[in-house]
Amino acid sequence: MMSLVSYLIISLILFIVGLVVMIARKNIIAILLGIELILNAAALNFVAYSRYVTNNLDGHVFSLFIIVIAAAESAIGLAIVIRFFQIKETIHVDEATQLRN
Amino acid sequence: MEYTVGNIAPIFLSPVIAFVINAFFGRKLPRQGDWLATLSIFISFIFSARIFGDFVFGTFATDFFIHKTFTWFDLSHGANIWKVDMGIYIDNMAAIMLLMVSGVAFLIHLFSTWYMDHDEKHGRFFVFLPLFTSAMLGLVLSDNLFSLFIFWEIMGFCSYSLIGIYNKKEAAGDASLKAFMTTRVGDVFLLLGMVAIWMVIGSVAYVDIYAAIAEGKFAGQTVIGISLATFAGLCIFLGGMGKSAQFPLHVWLPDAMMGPTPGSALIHAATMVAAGVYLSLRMYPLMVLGDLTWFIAVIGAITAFGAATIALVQTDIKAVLAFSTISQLGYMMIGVGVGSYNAAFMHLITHAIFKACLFLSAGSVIHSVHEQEMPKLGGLRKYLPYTHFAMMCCTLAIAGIPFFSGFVSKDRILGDALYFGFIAGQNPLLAIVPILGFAGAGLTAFYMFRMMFLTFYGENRMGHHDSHGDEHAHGDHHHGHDIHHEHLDARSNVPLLILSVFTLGVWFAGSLTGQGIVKVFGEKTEWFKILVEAPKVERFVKHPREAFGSTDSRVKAELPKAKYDHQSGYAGPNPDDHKIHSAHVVGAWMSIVIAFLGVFIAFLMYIKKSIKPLASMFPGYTETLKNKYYFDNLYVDVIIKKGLLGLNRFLSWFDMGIFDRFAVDGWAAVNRVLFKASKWFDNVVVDAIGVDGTGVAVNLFNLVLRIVQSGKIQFYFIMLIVVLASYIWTVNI
Amino acid sequence: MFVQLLFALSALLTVGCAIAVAVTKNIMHSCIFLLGSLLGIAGLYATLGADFVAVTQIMVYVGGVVILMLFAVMLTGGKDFVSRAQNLLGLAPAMGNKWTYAIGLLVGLVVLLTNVKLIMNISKAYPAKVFGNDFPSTVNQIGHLLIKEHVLAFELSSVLLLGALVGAAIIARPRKQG
Amino acid sequence: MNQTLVSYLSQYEFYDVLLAVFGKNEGLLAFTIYLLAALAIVGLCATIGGLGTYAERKISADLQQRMGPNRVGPYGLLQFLADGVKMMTKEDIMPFTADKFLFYLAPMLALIGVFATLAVLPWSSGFMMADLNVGVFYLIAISSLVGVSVFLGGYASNSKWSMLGGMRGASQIISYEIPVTISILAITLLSGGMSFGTILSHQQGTPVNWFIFHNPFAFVAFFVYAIGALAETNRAPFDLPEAESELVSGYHTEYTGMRFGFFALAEYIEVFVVCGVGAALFLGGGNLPFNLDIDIIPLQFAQVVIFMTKALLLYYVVIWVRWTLPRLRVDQLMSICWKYLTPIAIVNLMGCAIWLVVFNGKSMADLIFGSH
Repeated sequence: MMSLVSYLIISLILFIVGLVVMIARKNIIAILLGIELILNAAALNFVAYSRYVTNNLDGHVFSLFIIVIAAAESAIGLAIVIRFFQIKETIHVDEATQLRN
Repeated sequence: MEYTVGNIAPIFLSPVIAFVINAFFGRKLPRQGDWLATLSIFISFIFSARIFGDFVFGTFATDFFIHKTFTWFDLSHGANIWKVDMGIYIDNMAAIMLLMVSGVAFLIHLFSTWYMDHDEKHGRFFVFLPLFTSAMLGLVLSDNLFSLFIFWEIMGFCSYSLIGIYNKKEAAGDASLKAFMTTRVGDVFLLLGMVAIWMVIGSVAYVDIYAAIAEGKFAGQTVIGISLATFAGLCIFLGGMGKSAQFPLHVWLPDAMMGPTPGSALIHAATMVAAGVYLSLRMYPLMVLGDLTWFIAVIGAITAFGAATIALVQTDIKAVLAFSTISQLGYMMIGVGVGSYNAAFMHLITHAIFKACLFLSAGSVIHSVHEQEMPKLGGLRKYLPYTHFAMMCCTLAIAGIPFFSGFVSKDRILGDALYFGFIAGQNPLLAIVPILGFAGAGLTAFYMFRMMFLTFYGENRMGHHDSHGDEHAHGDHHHGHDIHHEHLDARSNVPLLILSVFTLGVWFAGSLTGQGIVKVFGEKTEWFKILVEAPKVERFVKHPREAFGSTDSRVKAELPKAKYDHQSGYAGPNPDDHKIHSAHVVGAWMSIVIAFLGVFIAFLMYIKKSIKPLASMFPGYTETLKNKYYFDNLYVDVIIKKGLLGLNRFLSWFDMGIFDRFAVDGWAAVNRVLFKASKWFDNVVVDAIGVDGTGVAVNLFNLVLRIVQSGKIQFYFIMLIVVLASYIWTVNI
Repeated sequence: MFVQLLFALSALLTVGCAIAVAVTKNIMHSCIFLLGSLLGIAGLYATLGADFVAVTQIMVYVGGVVILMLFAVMLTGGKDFVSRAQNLLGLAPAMGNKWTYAIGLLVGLVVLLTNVKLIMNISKAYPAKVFGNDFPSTVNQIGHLLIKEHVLAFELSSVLLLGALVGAAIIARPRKQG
Repeated sequence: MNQTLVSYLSQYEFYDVLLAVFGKNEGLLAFTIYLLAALAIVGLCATIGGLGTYAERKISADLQQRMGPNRVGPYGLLQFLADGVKMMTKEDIMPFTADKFLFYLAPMLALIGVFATLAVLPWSSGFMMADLNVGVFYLIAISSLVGVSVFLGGYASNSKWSMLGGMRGASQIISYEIPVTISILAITLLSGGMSFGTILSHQQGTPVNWFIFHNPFAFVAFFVYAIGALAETNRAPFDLPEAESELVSGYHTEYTGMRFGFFALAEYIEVFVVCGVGAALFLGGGNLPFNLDIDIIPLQFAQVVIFMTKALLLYYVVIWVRWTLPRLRVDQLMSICWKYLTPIAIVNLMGCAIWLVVFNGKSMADLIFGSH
């Protein structure tokens, strides 16, 4: 049951779900949720390959960096969301059109 | 005999720490931190004294040195060595220099705590003074030109700050700027010289330079047609000229007395001006290789004589001292030039001591009577007995009276100069060096005693200027009867007395007069002559380097001892030795005669008043001297106003007259024709076809792009994914 | 047995919660399901012997990111916004409608097909490996890797975190009116 | 080093007997042992939590010169059972506008977070459910679930009091996690590992070997940890999230019956857990003050007793502090965390590192009494 492919399939499902969330949702926070899912799918792949293929811990280190970057990204992203909400009173992504035209 | 970072670094670091503390917290400390600065210099003095003791009192050989390095940064890549080392280099010369600098600086600090008391710039003064001292100590400790240059520039900055410390006076600000800019001229050349050396040997450490000279790496290298050794040596010497106020670049030093007198003492006596001579001594092998010694000797002679003549007519007590400093620095340069390495360095040390004492004494006089114009002083002997004693000792020393240190060192220089000029078979024109040297010595004796007589002897003239006395801030202090009698005080005149003790010649020479004629304490007191000698460059080839942190692994018992043998007699294998000895004997008698002659004339003129001052006989020349040979005017009126402004005017004329009229206007005419053509082209081709056509094209293209460039982030995701997927499907991994 | 059990449960939690994230209409519930999914991923890490990564995952996401998102949801009201702007498919509510889901699923299908192609190759290239139940400690080795081989990335990530901290504080700071 | 409870027990003979009973099925036996141990520990902790409420009431009464509960059982000891029965039989009220899913979930999360920490709590050198390599780190990480639960409890109730309490609670918990974590990091530095087994094995012997006495920085770190832990468990004087006088009861205002009981139980157990962790990290945990070089089951129980004693003493201090000190204001709370505790904790961490380098890893006791 446990093999590289099973982890890859879980990661693929996570990735697709994250993609669907990112594309289908118009709520900026929900898009960030999708991004988290996609990042975690990638990190899971790294760790799985690290165990089943490369036999060293570089994959672990990579996924640690992914976690760090995800944390930084969500902090900045949510700060932008809050600022955006203060200005536009909405967090609908289609409302972010100030630079259009 | 452990030499580690721990017992060398405090010499340099303790004044730096005092500087940092005073700079940031000085105002909160009691007495604005002056005790801290003084204490820090005392710590340096203690550590320097230890090194001095080891080096001088029979522990090490003549040619022993400590050289410890660490890598500052290493950018080497493969075969390209690009590495800069820093380190410490202490030989006998540096050890003596360290003791002199820290000792004199300590006494000056001590004196300053009295002199600057209740001064509004008290705290600021004691910020820069330790930094200045630390920079000089660091310069002496440096093992390469690069760190020497760093400390050199720190000193330049500190002298700038100290000269201009009374920043509300415009003259002080101007003087500080002048000092800064003038020395900068020399510094640029010094940097150039360093670059030239780096080009050849890839290092600027002294030992590497010596080794390169010994290995002949400079041979055949040329820069702009002249030998590279000459070029580098000349550039470095020009740097030294700027710092040591030699002939064309001497103009900053007289103005430097705008600062407080103890600061002047530190600048003029112990530290900054000595740096140039010290550098020339360090680079002596390079000067010899570059055949520059005659040039150095001539510059030194001109400076020594010229400055002495200017000093004849100065009325400000500090100005006399300032010009005498320039003159004495000239003697040191003569010493370097004529190959009397040891005497030049001895003169540096002796001069540092007696000139520091002279400046401090002048400071004592000024602080006591608030007057520095000599014609308004006089008869201060009975008010300021200790100051008078100290100043008299130093004046005797500088005048070259036997038994005093100035006689010993200056006479050796002059003796070598005599040999150099007349006997060595050089170009006969170089006889100018000893002639100017001896003439300058006579003038030195004269003007120094003139200063003494005007200041301390005769009747008191303090009462004669009541009419304009109120101009001074301390109006009630300068009446003659208000001068308080001087008392022995640890801070005000004990430093002077300590310094005046060391104006005796026996400390430096083995005999009373330094000629080996009357030997006092045996051969061992001729330490100076034995220990200090020009570096033997062959010794430095392939000399191993010691890591900075390592302790000295050599056992004391195995170190070669300095031999106090009979080197002082001029009876070596050199056939010229006999001639040198004769020259020295002749020189000694000549300088004694000349010195006494100078003193005697001064006595007749200013005490007996049997000879009228010569000024009235040569009014034109006196005027020239008063204006310092018009050097300031030369620089300002001729070089800057005529030269630079003239160039400026020429350029502006060229710009407005030639360039503007022909090039610009002509070009405009050409353009007018082109304009007609291009207007037609623009209207027909560009506008109709290009612009409107492009607009239409863009509009069409836009229809497509507008759909893609929707600004919707999700649409971009979709595009991204589709492109990636199609890539993966096509490449068929 | 434990590992298989843990794998099954974690996989179930991960996938189930992830799908719940996608289908829930309430953003708050989405956040909580995300939390579940991330915990599940931590469990998967544990089955892979990556104890340090697993705990870091819990630490950062549960202790930090999810709470941050909950805060953000609450500060923005958590309402179901509808855009006033016209777009290609008409008005879309913030949590999506059938059109947006249709497009998303379409793209997901593309990705699925693409990746299935890749995974087929991988399953041939790397046959299944069987590991025992012994999980050597990874903490020491990760520590060595972080400060030796990957030290530059490590330091850069510290700078990145500092930048993110300061940047987030500055961006979200309420400005003075006028 | 023993990795788990099962691997510890497997060195004894009765394990083989048990294995034979289970038909050589190691997995099933391990599962059974874990199940029993988990039930025992959860039961024990639930009892401790329940007794905690009793102790709190009794001690507060003592401090205020009252009698306290004294009706149910001897000295009122069974009061907590009576309270529990009362809670279970009360009506379970759900506010009409509440978010039902989250309202159900929040108390569960609180209990899950707290019980998950029990897996690594070092009762003794042998009786640890699992001596993870990342033990302390795991404990910090998993206990942050409580912060989520507090926030969700506040949000789901859809009430202003609850909302404020939840926000305060979440921000307080994630803020105070920082000084606590950094203090624990200092101990990790001293012991060279994050597992409780490693940490405890460095503190064997007399109290001078405890990490609190290892160096002055560790001494300060203990107090930083204690203050931060108080705040992380929302205990007075940091009980802003449930401040009775301001927010009625904070995030669990709208909770009744057993859901409220879950929150209360979680809080009391968490207090016990942080006290136990403090005892294990700084005060030597269950280490006996002598080294017998033998490992038998009764000694393990002695260790459990010692560990419990230390933890319960700290527990007493926590209650004592609650009934002695007044509550802080919100701004004071945040400024204590960010302006005082965090810098102090960072300085402690660096100080410990410098100490290790300078004194070559020796503790103050080693320096005074000579290294052994």
